[in-house]
Order: sequence, then structure tokens, then C-alpha cells
Amino acid sequence: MSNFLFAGFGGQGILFSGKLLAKVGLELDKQVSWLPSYGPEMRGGTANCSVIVNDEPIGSPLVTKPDVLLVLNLPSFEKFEHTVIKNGIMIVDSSLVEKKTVRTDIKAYYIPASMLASDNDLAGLANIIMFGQMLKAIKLFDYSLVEAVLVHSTPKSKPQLAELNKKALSLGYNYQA
Amino acid sequence: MSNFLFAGFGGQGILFSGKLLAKVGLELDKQVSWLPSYGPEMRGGTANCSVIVNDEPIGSPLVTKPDVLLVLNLPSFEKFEHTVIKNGIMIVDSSLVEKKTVRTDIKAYYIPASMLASDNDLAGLANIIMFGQMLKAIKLFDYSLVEAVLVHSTPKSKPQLAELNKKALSLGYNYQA
Amino acid sequence: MKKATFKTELCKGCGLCVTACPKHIVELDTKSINAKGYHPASCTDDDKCIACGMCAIICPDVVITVIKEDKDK
Amino acid sequence: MKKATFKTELCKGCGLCVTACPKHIVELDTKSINAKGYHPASCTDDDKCIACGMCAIICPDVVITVIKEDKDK
Amino acid sequence: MNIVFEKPKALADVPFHYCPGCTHGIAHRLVAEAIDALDIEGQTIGIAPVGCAVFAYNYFNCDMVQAPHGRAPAVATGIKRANPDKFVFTYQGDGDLAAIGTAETIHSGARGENITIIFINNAIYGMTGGQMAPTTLLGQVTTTSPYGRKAEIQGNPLRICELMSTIEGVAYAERVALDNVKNIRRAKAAIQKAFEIQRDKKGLSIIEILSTCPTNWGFSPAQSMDFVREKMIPYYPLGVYKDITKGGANNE
Amino acid sequence: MNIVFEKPKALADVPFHYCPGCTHGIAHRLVAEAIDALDIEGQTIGIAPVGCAVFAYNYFNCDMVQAPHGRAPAVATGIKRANPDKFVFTYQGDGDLAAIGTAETIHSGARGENITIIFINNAIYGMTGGQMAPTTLLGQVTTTSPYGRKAEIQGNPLRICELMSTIEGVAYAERVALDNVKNIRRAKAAIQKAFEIQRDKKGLSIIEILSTCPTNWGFSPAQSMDFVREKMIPYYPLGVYKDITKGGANNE
Amino acid sequence: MSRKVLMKGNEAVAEAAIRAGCKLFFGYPITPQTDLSEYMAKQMPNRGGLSLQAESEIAAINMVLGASASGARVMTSSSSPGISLKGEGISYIVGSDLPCVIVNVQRGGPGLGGIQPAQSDYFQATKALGHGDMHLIVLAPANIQEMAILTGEAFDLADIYRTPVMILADGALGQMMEPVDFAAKPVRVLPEKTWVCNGHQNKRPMNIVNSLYIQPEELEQKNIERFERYKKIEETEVKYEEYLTDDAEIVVVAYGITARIARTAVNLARAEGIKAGLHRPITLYPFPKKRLNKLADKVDIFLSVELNMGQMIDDIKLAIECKKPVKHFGRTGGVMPVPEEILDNIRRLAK
Amino acid sequence: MSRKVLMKGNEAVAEAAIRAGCKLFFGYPITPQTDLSEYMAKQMPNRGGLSLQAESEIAAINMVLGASASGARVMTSSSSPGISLKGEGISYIVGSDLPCVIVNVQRGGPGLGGIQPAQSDYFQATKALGHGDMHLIVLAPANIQEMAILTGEAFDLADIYRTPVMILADGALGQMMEPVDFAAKPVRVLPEKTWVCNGHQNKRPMNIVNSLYIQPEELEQKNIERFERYKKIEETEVKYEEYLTDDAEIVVVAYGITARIARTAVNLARAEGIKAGLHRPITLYPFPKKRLNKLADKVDIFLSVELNMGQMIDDIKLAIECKKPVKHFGRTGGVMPVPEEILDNIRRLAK
Ligand SMILES: Cc1ncc(C[n+]2csc(CCOP(=O)(O)OP(=O)(O)O)c2C)c(N)n1
Ligand SMILES: Cc1ncc(C[n+]2csc(CCOP(=O)(O)OP(=O)(O)O)c2C)c(N)n1
Ligand code: SF4
Ligand code: SF4
Ligand code: SF4
Ligand code: SF4
Ligand code: SF4
Ligand code: SF4
Ligand SMILES: [Mg+2]
Ligand SMILES: [Mg+2]
Repeated sequence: MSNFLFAGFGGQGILFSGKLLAKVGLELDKQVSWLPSYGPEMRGGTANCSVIVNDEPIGSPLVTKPDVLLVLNLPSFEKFEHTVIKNGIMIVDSSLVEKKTVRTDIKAYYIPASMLASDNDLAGLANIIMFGQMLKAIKLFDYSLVEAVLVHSTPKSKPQLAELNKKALSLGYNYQA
Repeated sequence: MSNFLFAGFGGQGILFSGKLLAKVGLELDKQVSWLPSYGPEMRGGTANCSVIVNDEPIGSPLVTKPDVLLVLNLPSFEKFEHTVIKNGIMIVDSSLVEKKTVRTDIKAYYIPASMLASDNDLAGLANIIMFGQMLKAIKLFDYSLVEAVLVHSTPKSKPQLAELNKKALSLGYNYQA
Repeated sequence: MKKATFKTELCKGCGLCVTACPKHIVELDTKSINAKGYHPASCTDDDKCIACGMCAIICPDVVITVIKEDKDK
Repeated sequence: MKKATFKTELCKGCGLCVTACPKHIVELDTKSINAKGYHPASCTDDDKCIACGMCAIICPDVVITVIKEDKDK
Repeated sequence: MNIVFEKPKALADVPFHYCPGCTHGIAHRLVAEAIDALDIEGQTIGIAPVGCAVFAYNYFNCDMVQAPHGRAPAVATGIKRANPDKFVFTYQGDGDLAAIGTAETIHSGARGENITIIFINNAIYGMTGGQMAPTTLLGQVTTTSPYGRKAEIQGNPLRICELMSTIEGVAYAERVALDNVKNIRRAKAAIQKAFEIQRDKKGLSIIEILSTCPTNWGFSPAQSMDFVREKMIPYYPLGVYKDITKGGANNE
Repeated sequence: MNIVFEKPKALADVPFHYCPGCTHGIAHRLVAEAIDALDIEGQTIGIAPVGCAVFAYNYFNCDMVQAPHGRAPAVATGIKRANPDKFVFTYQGDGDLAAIGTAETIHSGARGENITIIFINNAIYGMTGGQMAPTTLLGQVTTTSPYGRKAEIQGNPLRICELMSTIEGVAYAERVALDNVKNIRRAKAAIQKAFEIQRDKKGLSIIEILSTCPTNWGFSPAQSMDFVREKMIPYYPLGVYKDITKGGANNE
Repeated sequence: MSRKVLMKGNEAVAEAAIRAGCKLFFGYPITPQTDLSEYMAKQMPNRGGLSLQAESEIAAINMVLGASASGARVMTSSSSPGISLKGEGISYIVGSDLPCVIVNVQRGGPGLGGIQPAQSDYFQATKALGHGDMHLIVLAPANIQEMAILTGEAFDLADIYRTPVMILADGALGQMMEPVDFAAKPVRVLPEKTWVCNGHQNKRPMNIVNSLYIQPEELEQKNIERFERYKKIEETEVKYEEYLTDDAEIVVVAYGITARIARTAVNLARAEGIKAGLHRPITLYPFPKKRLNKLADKVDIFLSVELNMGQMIDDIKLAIECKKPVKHFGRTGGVMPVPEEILDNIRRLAK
Repeated sequence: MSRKVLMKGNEAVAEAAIRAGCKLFFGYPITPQTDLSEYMAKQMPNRGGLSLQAESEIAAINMVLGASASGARVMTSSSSPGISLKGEGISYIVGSDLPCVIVNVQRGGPGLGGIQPAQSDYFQATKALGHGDMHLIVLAPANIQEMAILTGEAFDLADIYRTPVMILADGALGQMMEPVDFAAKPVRVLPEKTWVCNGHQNKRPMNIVNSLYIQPEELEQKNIERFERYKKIEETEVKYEEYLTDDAEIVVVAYGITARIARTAVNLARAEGIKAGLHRPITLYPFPKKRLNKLADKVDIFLSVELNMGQMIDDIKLAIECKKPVKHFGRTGGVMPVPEEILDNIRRLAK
């Protein structure tokens, strides 16, 4: 389980989530890579990023067949659902994507992350909630390490932000459909 | 006798003389080429031009070993005197170049062309006087053909100029040191 | 009848029409989301519309058409 | 003594100094030709020279030096 | 039934890719309205720049040529010289027109090319993600002036209408803004006049349009309109800078 | 004994390659005199253009860099930013500065680069043999305007001082001529002032020098001086176009 | 008087262009190309065309882009440093599939270099006149008559294949005069320009001239399609000339001005009993690969003679698949070799 | 936390440059290179340097020329169309023997093309980034750590050989993040810059930085001298990396981002029992000719994998003197291949 794809609209914190994962890999002394999609249409278009965390040297940084797919909008759901490998994992923000996967060979987790975020005064942190859910699903990384990296990744100048992030992570981690 | 080099200061009509020769060759249906020296220092520096009149296709248009050298100033005399081939011909404007060649293996003609020009109200036509002298020396081209080409080369709008040119050509042709 | 019609699928929810309407009858519909992911604008009260066209003039995405029935002239 | 000295080997015979001299004492020497092929200029009458420097100021080729003996001050 | 406002015919029926609230869309529409007003769509060739408006070739219904970054006035010159009786306009951003394309801008003016330049001054490089433009205001933070533009380091913002109006050959130069309906109406009139000047073969016309970039300015669309009004207009005064049909320059 | 006039020290002891009567030589000398006056030869880096003055690197005794055609102000920017306390000047013709180098000229001005630009306006491309320059006068015959420059075809001559003085960042802009001793003296003062402005770190200074090209104009040196006086000065009025040390622009 | 006229190479190109229907010329002065612009400036106004001096080489190439996009036959010319500046524009012209003719009268480089004849822009012209996967057709005339003929041909090739075509000359060819005959030559059948942006007059759908493709797959398709055109060009448009190659053991490969000097050298070598021959590529892109490859089967050794430090030699090696040794003899910086220098090299190879 | 930092390739180049003593950076925005300029804009003011956005790529490269001529370590960066515009300036920098570092984060072309990763400026970078006989040293990093290391190296090479050095990257390498360790690396002994134009202070003779030589023979001498330096560079500075080439029958040759994908493909091939290996040139100029030539003695076939229509393949053929077949597989226009596509090609060649 080394190839991750994070996909959604621009502005949903897709790139940040990906970077968080890559940093966790870095702390574990793994090979990691992070590649954003980029284009002239960052303006409200879809954004995604490929993250690889591996023991082997990484070849192409582009994830075309994700082991794990995090999806935060419908266009991305439709575009990437079929690319997940057999027995792969898909995490879906069910407050933004009403569809369910038709695939039976992957494991899908539906979490109303955006709704949870607004319900819990965690505006803009749906991505971290999703991340928490993913952590639980993939069972690869130590929770406290992720939490530490997350805290380290938030600006020192805004300590409240670190707390909110921690809360979001835990919310996602502990959410059960 | 196919390789000609005309050399002097810019403004002495060097390029025109060369072109006249090339045109004569053209009328005789020969292979001809004309190549000026060019540089950022046209300003009063030396100017020269290579003319080839040949039966064979012309290789390099650059004349490095002239059969015939026409010289209108001292720097050119010093630069090119030694390049003339054995048994070649050199025509010198002796009113501008006081030196005589030290070479005994070439035939040199000295004609005070510039002085003849000013003495005969042929200002600026020393080059044609020189050309006349060359014609006589090389004995290659029909005088009347050259005269016709010369007339054809002067602007129709200035008929007097044609007459002056004819006079200069004849003056040079008939001059004897 | 005067009317401002919104092609909501083109709307990007920028809200400029809202600021421009002198009758304060244009609003973003925060409850709905269009295919592009925006809350689209619309005229909430056709009766109050004076067909001044200001919402349409400021709309960057040519979402709005404004008409006026002849008898209103 | 006032004097305008010409480095004739640098002169290009442009004649600008001739036009500039208020004393009309600068001339091109049409009889001589320098190594560059020009008729060089020179001052034809040192006594008349007032060392105004105008010939030197207009000379594009820095041919001319102008001096004035101290007592002339 | 009377249509008060509808999409102009010269505008293609496809959605713009511009960000929400970006006034590029308004400017496009105004150009299309002018083309409609003069009924010249079939005689018009537009030049798309490199910048957010690069896809302008998808948005107008007239023939469109996409030019290298900054070279639209040269491309326009080529087209106009080959087709002196057609209408040619360029649509250019401030990076395109006032930075890399400075020479082409100035010289198309000097030649009095009979073309119309629509100049979108949004004080930033939109497409590449918010770098400093030649028209970025002093103090304005951009990704390449992260500590605010400083005159001593990055230099001063260029005022293009002022510059262009010193040039013989420029027939008409006006600066307008899109920050409110009144100014949009003025902008529309200015653009239409520019095409009329071209029709009458009077020389080059340039309409500088103070525009917004909510995305890279980091403001909401409405706040962006305020920024135009409060920050840009004071440094870039609106008005006619040159109008040879009126005899001489006048800045209202 | 008192030396009224001698070769300035900053000028190398080699003959110029310029044509007889060409005022490039005078302009060189005036620059050298300014360098001498401020005693800054050891702190000065000059930039040679592409144009007749390309060999300027052989004529000055300070360090010299030869720039690509038109790019001297950019090269100067690189040098000055690396050496803010040194003196940097460019020496450029009208083709170099006002045609291919337009963008570099305008933007070095906008940035207020603390450099001095010596701009030789001889209304022609000298080095390449007499083609039209952006400053060629209307009606003037050149090899690329063989029927005389026409505004409708080749456009109008550019007035660089007027253009540059609209630009914030330009500290000093003056147009001078070399057609007679009086004007040469003024030119000398202007050049010296330009270097002083650089010394005082006030911004960019540009001295436009109306100059001659007897060879390509087809006039004698003396007639060429008349051409400057009678044809050029009326279109290119002499005077100070901007002087921030005096507070504001004034054209005498 | 003779039907032929004595003309400079630069002038012959200009005259031939006008005769080929070139309606617009955009130039910028640079030695040793300037007389071309000057000829255009003089002639165009009287012959229904327009010659404009642009503010720079960049403006000139972009004016060409515009004029071509709107349907005109159009040309620009420059010399080495000016050609470098046109790189971006040329890449756009290729990417937009626009026809035009570009003349490079090469001079010594790099940098400001010198103004004497050189062939050191061979790599640039044939491999990479701009960024991206691209080529232009490159024609290398060797005399003034050919300067004229190939210029006419260039306009046709450009229109047929919707590509820029370069006349790659040098200072000597630009400045020298030879007799030229402008007698009419057969014109090719040209495709209709349906893609032109000159105002649709409400009679056809709008046209777009563009080189931007945001979907990489689309851009890839465009490139593949263009390279198929290149393949066709390679199959049908290769031109070369040979001299005494039938029994040659040593073949000199040279183009342009150098080929003429080499021809003299070949004659000198033959006079000494050395079986030398000359292969002169006329199209540098497409390069006469097939012919050279075939030649390699019977020739012992090749000598690439160029006015540079060794550029075309690579293409010869690739063409003959290293079947035979290829040597280089070059002069650079503006120096033109004399035939004897080439002869020396031939002699050395003849052992 | 880790000593390594996660960084974009563009940022790593910028950071490494600052650490290498780069004092001036002149840029102009262009995707996908812009973050490099932005990093510089952010960092330089706090680290004793200066980052300036020029009015164009042309101005930027000429500011580099000026800064270098006056002695500073200086860099510029751009992407394909912007690099084309720098051609004339780069040729001047070569002709003036000035050191500097130039980064090309390649995108699809020709023309405006696209903004996705490409390697289609290979010809331009290695053969002809400008007119005249010239080269620059071209380095091709394949990961972010190498982006940093080679940038430091580039500054040293530039100073030692008085030449511009190009970092030839692509959109993927520019935009992706990987961990980088900036631990100090040994610095080379650098020659003193006695030729610098920064004011002679009356303490030394004046210096001239110039690329003009009116006498062709002088210019020729300059070129010969410079090409001797290139020879030395070729002898001492070639860098490459190999993977499983010891017993390989098929060797994939690929650089930069493509080499990584190819490496995965080689693994997949090995898993199928195909004896595949990878040769990755790190210096593209000088190209690892000798090594490849030696490799050709034992390898059956080469596969050049590039993000273009076939460019490096020529250099491979020339290097191995056509001893063995060389095939090309490429995607272009911004498309990145997946390892399986390369595997397919390997399989086909393995028969
Ligand atoms: C030669 C070249 N340089 C740089 C770029 C990258 N680029 C694309 S758009 C742009 C600037 C856009 O700014 P502006 O012209 O102000 O237009 P806006 O997006 O703000 O409307 C730049 C620098 C390019 N495509 N080509
Ligand atoms: C890129 C480039 N384009 C063109 C040239 C040719 N060229 C040399 S000098 C010159 C113009 C000279 O005119 P100007 O700048 O007015 O200087 P002047 O000779 O009149 O003093 C030109 C176009 C060049 N060397 N490089
Ligand atoms: S037309 Fe006028 S009144 Fe009606 S909705 Fe629009 S702005 Fe409001
Ligand atoms: S102005 Fe247009 S795009 Fe913006 S909210 Fe109103 S209708 Fe929607
Ligand atoms: S110094 Fe004055 S008076 Fe003396 S020669 Fe010169 S111009 Fe004449
Ligand atoms: S001005 Fe100078 S160059 Fe001209 S004639 Fe007088 S001394 Fe000679
Ligand atoms: S980036 Fe700025 S200029 Fe570009 S579309 Fe978005 S808001 Fe408009
Ligand atoms: S060509 Fe003109 S500008 Fe150049 S040196 Fe001669 S006179 Fe002076
Ligand atoms: Mg902008
Ligand atoms: Mg000039």
C-alpha cells in the first residue's frame, strides 16, 4: 500500500493532505514523493495530487493506479473510481459525493467530512477529517506520529490551528459510518 | 586570366569597376562572380572586390591569387602585391601609389589615373581610366563591347555621364607610360 | 413584465450581481450547488425587478438575460 | 603664447574645426595627405590664436591640444 | 417583448474558464458588444495573448489568432498589413503588454498601426499565479514581491496610457475601469469608439481597462472592485489620454 | 603653461574608427571628460552597444562590457545590482536603444536603475549602412525608407526624452546636440550632471544627444551639423525633460 | 544585353520572392543580410507588396506569423544573432502550422561574433530552431541562380506542407553577384488555404490559429501528425547534387558556398589521380540520408567540409549508419578555406 | 524531525543555488518553473542576495550576462518558450566566456504548446542554444536530491570552465516534492576571476568582456580554444548512472524523470526474466559517449526513452558508432508514460 491519490476541487486542502502524508513517510525514513496536478485551470477546477510512500526508490511519481484514493468531489469520484487497484481503498466525502462505488473489489469508506467539519466548527478541515479516516482504514502509520507531524506542519504563529487540526484528525479517525 | 582583384579605398569606385568586368563576362556568356569585401569599416577603410570570369563553373568566389590586380592605394598595394600569380598583371594608380613593385615575375602598369581624371575633368572616374588601361593590358575583351556595357551601366537619366565614362575608358586604354 | 433570467449552470456565485442590483432582489442560493460547485445567484422577486440590467452588466459570466415586455415601455 | 597643436596623423580632414575657429585661422592642408588618406587640418597662424579651444571642442577625433602660457591668463 | 440585456452575438456560447468574479469576462463581453454594434464580426480578426485570456480564441465568434507572449501587436501588424480593410484587435494583459511586449506596444503605436488594443490592467500576472506585473502598485504583495513592491528594488508601476499618449501615431488612448455599472458603461463606449477609430483609419487605439484578479489578489470579487476603486484608480486615473478626433490630449 | 584643452585621461590613446566628422567621437570624449571630472575611472563600468559605437570598449580606459544589440540597459542592470556602488553607463544608438531595445530602455527607467544612459540619436542606423531608425524624420530618405519615411507606412519618429520623462524612476532626462561649440558645452554639463545623479543614487539618467552620420546622410560633416540644427532640433527640442533634483519636469 | 542579370545573392532572394508572390516582407537590418531588406524596401511599393522594417527580429517574426495566419505569402530574413532571437516565434509558427520563408545569411558566431561567412548555424537550423519537437525545411543554395530558384521553391514547399522553410545561406552567398535568370518555372499545385484568419464574412465558421493544447494527449497527436508530414517531406522532397561520385573513393560532403570550393578541390584531387567526388545536399532538412547511405556502400571514406567546428558530420554519420569513416574539415569564425586546404585533407585521407 | 526537508524540485534548485553562493537571480514567470522564482523572491532578501523579476526572458538573460561579467554568481530559470527567447543572450554569454547557471524546466512544445512535463528541448540544449559554434554543459537531474546537488555542481563547473551550465529539468521534476538533504558537500578549487569588469580601481589594467572579433582568424582561434575546453570537459566531467547493466542484453537509455519510470520498467522486465538494464546520462553535454560505446560491445540492443519524438537517440547512435541497433520510445506533448508502456517496448525488443 504505497500509492495514494488525493482528489477534489482546488481550495479543499488536497495538496496539504498529500504533503502531510509525504512528511509522515519522510519521518519513517521511507522513500516518498508528492506530485500535484498543475494547470492553467487551478481556478475552481479539479485538483489532485499523487503521493508515494515506499521502501524502494520511486520510479514515476505519478500515481495512475492508486492503492488508496481520497475523493472530495463528484468529478474526481467519476474520474478516478475505476483506477483504484483491486483490493484497494477509497475514502469518499459523502457530504459532497452522493454516489457509492459500484466496484465490489475495493473497500470504500464514506464519511461526511465536510458536514462533520461544519458541524464541529472545523471549517476548512474536511481534508484532515478525511485523512483521519484514511489512517484508520489503511492501518499503516502510527497515529501519534501523524499527529505530531500535523502539529509541526501548522504555523507556529497559530497554536489554536494545531488544536483544531488534532481535533479534526481524531474526529475522522474515530468516525464510523 | 580569370581571377581579378580590385583594391583601394572605399569611395574610389572599386566595386563599380568590378561589376563592370563581371557584366562584360556575362555578355560573353561566361561564368562570372563578383564578391566585395565587406566589414563594419567601410568608413574610409580599404575596400576590395574579387571578380572571376571563367569558362568553368566558379568554385570559391574569393580571389586570393589574382591573375590581374588593380590597385588604387598604398595599403592595398602592400597587402596584395605579393598575391599576384607568376606572370600576372598589376595595374597601379601611380598618382596615389608612389611605390613600384619589386617583383620581376609579374607585369606592372603604372598609370596616374587620379591625376589624369582631375586633369581631364573626369572627377571620380579614375577607376574607369584604370579599367581602360587594364583592358589594353590583358587583351581579353573587345573594346566596343566593354564600352557598350559601360554605357548601359550608367543611369539613363544622366546621358552626359555615359560620355564621360567613355572618355575615361578611352583615356586609360590609350595611355602609355 | 420585467425579468432577469439567470442561467444558473453558468453562474460562479461571485456575488457581483447581488451588489449591483438597486432593488436588492438578487441573492446567492446558499442552499443549492450547481455542477461547477457554486451557489448560483437568482432574482428572488420578479415583481420588484425594474429590468434596469445592472445585474447583467456587471455579471462577468453572461449568466443573466434581462427582458421587459413591450407594454411596460 | 597660445597655441592649438594638431596631431595630424589622427586628423580625418572633416573640416569641423575650420568652421568653429572664430579667428578663421584653421585650414585643411589640401596639399598634403596623411597616412589615413586625408588632408589634415592645422592652425595657419599661431599668433592669432586666442586659445579659445573651440576647434578642439568640436573635433571628433581629439586631434587638437590647446595651451595657453600662464602669463597670458 | 424587449430585450434589455442578452449575450452579444459575437461572443461564443461557451462558459468562460475565468475565476468567479474575474472581470476578464466583462471585458470580453464589452468587446463582443462593440463588434455587434458595428456589425463587423465577419470582418474582424482578434489576437489572443498569453495570460489568463489565452483562451479568448474560444470565446469570440470572429477569426482568432493566438500570439506569443507579448507579441500580439506585432501579430496584429502582420494581419492588418495583409488585410488593411479588416478590423484587428488585440486583447492583452499587463504582463503581456507592459512587460515582455513593451517594444511591440510602443512601436505599434509609433507606426500608428490601425488596430485596437484592449489592455487588461489587473496589476498582476493572473495566469501564472500572482507574480508582480509592471503595473503592480507600490506596496502590493505578490509572489515575486512577497514583501510588497518597493520602488528602490522592483521599481515603479508603469502608466501605459500616459506613456502611449506621448507617441505620435496613437490616435486614441483611454483608461476605464470595470468596478461598477457606471464605469462598465463607459468602458463599453470607449471600446466602441476605439473600433470606430479603426474603421475611420485614424491610427492606433488603446483602451486600458482596470480589471480585477480576485484569485491572486486574495480578495472576494466585491472587495476586488473596491481595490480597483480605492487603490488602482488613484494611481491610474481614468479618462481620455489622447483623442485625435478631439484635437489633442485631455485627461478629464 | 596652462592646458586649455587636451585628451581626457579616461579616453584611450587609440584613433577612433568613426567616419570623418562623425560626432560619435565628440560624445565619447564628453563621457570621458565627465569620468575624469568625477575622478571615477576606476569605479566605472561602461557598456558598449551594437552599432557604430560597438568598439567603444577600445576607446575608454574603464572596464567595458559589450552587450547584445539593444540589451545594454539589462546588462547594466546586472552589473549595477551586483555592484551598487560602482558607476555604470551605457552608450547606445537609436536603433539599439529605441528599436530593438525599447523594452529594456523603458523598464530600466521604470525600475529607476541607478545608471546613466548616453543615447546617440543620429536618426539612422549607422553601422549597418543607413537604414531607417525609430528616430528617422518624416520624409528622410534611408535605404529602408527609400521614398522618404511616411507616417502612414513606417510610422512616426519616436521622441525618447518625452517618453522617458513620463516614467517614474527616471531621475534626469535631457536632450542636447553636438552641432556647435555652445551645444557641445551644454552636452558636457548634462553628461556630468547625469553621473552626479548616479553618484547621489537618485535613479536613472538619460542624455539624448542629437548626433550626425555624415556618411549615411550623404552630407558633408559641416552640412550634417546644419541638418541637426535645421531638421532635427525642431522635431526633437533640446532641453531638460525631467530633473527630480529640481522638482518636476520642465522643458526649457 | 543578356537575359540574365547580375545580382547579389541577397537581392536574388528578394527578387525571386517577389516573383513568387511574396506580398509582405518584415525585416530588421543586420550584416551581411541587409541588402535583402533594402531591395525589398525599394521594390515592394512598386510591385503591389509591402516591406516593413520591424522594431526587432522578434517583432518581425511575429508580423510574419500574423501575415501568414491571415493568408499572405510572407518572408523575413536575418543573420545569425537575429535568427536566434526568432527562435520562439519560429516554434510558434511551426506549432500553428503556418507557412512562411525565413532567410538566414549566416555569419561567424557565437555572440556578436563577426560578419564574415559561416555555416555554424547548421545545428540550429536543422535540429532546434526553437523549443519543442519541431523542424523546418532547410534549403542550402550554392550559387545565386539557386538562391533565386530555391526561394521560389521555398514558398511552394511552405504552402504545401504548412511549415516554415529556411533558406540557409551565408555572408559570401549573400554578398556575391552572379548572373541570374528569372525565367518562369513551373509552379506546383498548391492546397487551398481554408484555415486562414482574414475575417469569416459570415460565410464560413470562424478559424483559429493556435499552438496551445492544454490536454497533453491532444498536443501529442498534433506532434505525431506533424512528424508524419516530416516523413512525407523526407520521402518526396530530398534534393542533392553530385559530382564525380560514380567511381569516387573519397566523397566530400559540403553544401552552400563550401560545396563550390570543395568542387574545385575535387578537381585538383582528380588531377592528381585521387578518386574524389562531391555530394552536395541541397535540402539539409530533409537530409539526403538514403542517397548517402547507398553511396557509403561503395565509397571508402567521407569528408565533411563545413564553415564550422563540425556539425553536419553528425548527420552524415547517422545517414550512413557509421558504415564508413567520416572526417571533418572546417574553418570557422568567418574564415573561408581555399581549395588547396581541402585538397590537403583529401590527400591525407587518400593516404 | 528529519534532517531532510520535503521540497519541490524548483525550490530545491533555488535553495541549492543560494547555498552555492548565488547572489543574483533574474527571472520571469512561466509555468511550470515559477515557484523557483518565487522561492528566490522570498529568500534572497534575507540571505544577502537579490532576486529580480525582469521585464522579459531576454532582459533576464542579459542581466545575467552583466552580473556575471562583473563577477557575481548568478542564475536564471525559465521553461521552453522562455528558453528559446534567451538563445541570443546565451550565445553571447558563451562567446564572452562567462559563467552562469540556466535552468530549463521543460514543458510540451512547439509554440505555446502545453505546460506538462516534456524533454523536447534536448536538441536545443545540447546542440544549438543559440547561433554559432557553441555548447553549454547540460546536467539532467532525476530526483529532487539531485536537483540540489547538481545545482551546486553547476555553479562550480561554470566558474571552472567559464561557460554557462544548464540544469535541464521538466515540469514533473520542477513540481514534485521529495526529501532533500542539503548537507554540505566538498567544494572544488575555483580559478580566480581576473577578467571581471567591476571597476579597475586604478589597480589593474582595464578588463573587456566581449564576443566580437572583426578578424575572422581571431574569432576562429577563440572558437578553437573554446572547443579545446569542451574536450577537456568531455574527458573529465562526464557523469552517468547505471542499473543492472552488468549482464544486460537490452539497455534502456533515459535521463531525468523518464529514467525513473524506465527503472521501474527494467525491474518489471527482470521479473519476467528479460535481461534489461538502465543507463542514465547525468551529463547530457558532455554525453557519456565512451561508456556507451563500451557498453555496446556487450549489449544487444538499446532503447532510448524520451519525452519527445526522438532526439537523444541520435547521440546514442553516434556514441556507439551504430554498433548495435538503437530504438526509440517516446511520449510527447506533456504525456508521461507509465512503466508498463516502456516494458512493452522492452518485451518487443527482447523478442
Ligand atoms: C515567453 C513566455 N514567457 C512567459 C510565459 C508565461 N506566462 C504565461 S501568462 C503570463 C503573464 C500573464 O499575466 P498578464 O499578461 O498580466 O495576464 P493575466 O493573466 O493577468 O490576465 C506569463 C508570464 C509564456 N507563456 N511565454
Ligand atoms: C540582434 C541583432 N540585430 C541586428 C544587428 C545588426 N545591427 C548592428 S548595428 C545595428 C543598428 C545600429 O544603429 P544604431 O543603434 O542607431 O547605432 P549607430 O550605428 O547609428 O550609431 C544593427 C541593426 C545585430 N548585430 N544584432
Ligand atoms: S434587472 Fe435590475 S432590478 Fe432586475 S434584478 Fe437585475 S439589477 Fe435587479
Ligand atoms: S454576477 Fe453572474 S456569475 Fe456572479 S453571482 Fe451573479 S449571476 Fe452568478
Ligand atoms: S584655439 Fe580657438 S582661435 Fe585657436 S585655432 Fe582653435 S579655434 Fe582658432
Ligand atoms: S575637426 Fe579634427 S578631424 Fe576634423 S579636420 Fe579638424 S582636426 Fe581634423
Ligand atoms: S487568475 Fe485572476 S485574472 Fe486570471 S481568471 Fe482568475 S481572477 Fe481572473
Ligand atoms: S556610419 Fe555614421 S554613425 Fe557610423 S561612424 Fe560613420 S558617420 Fe558615424
Ligand atoms: Mg495581468
Ligand atoms: Mg543611429
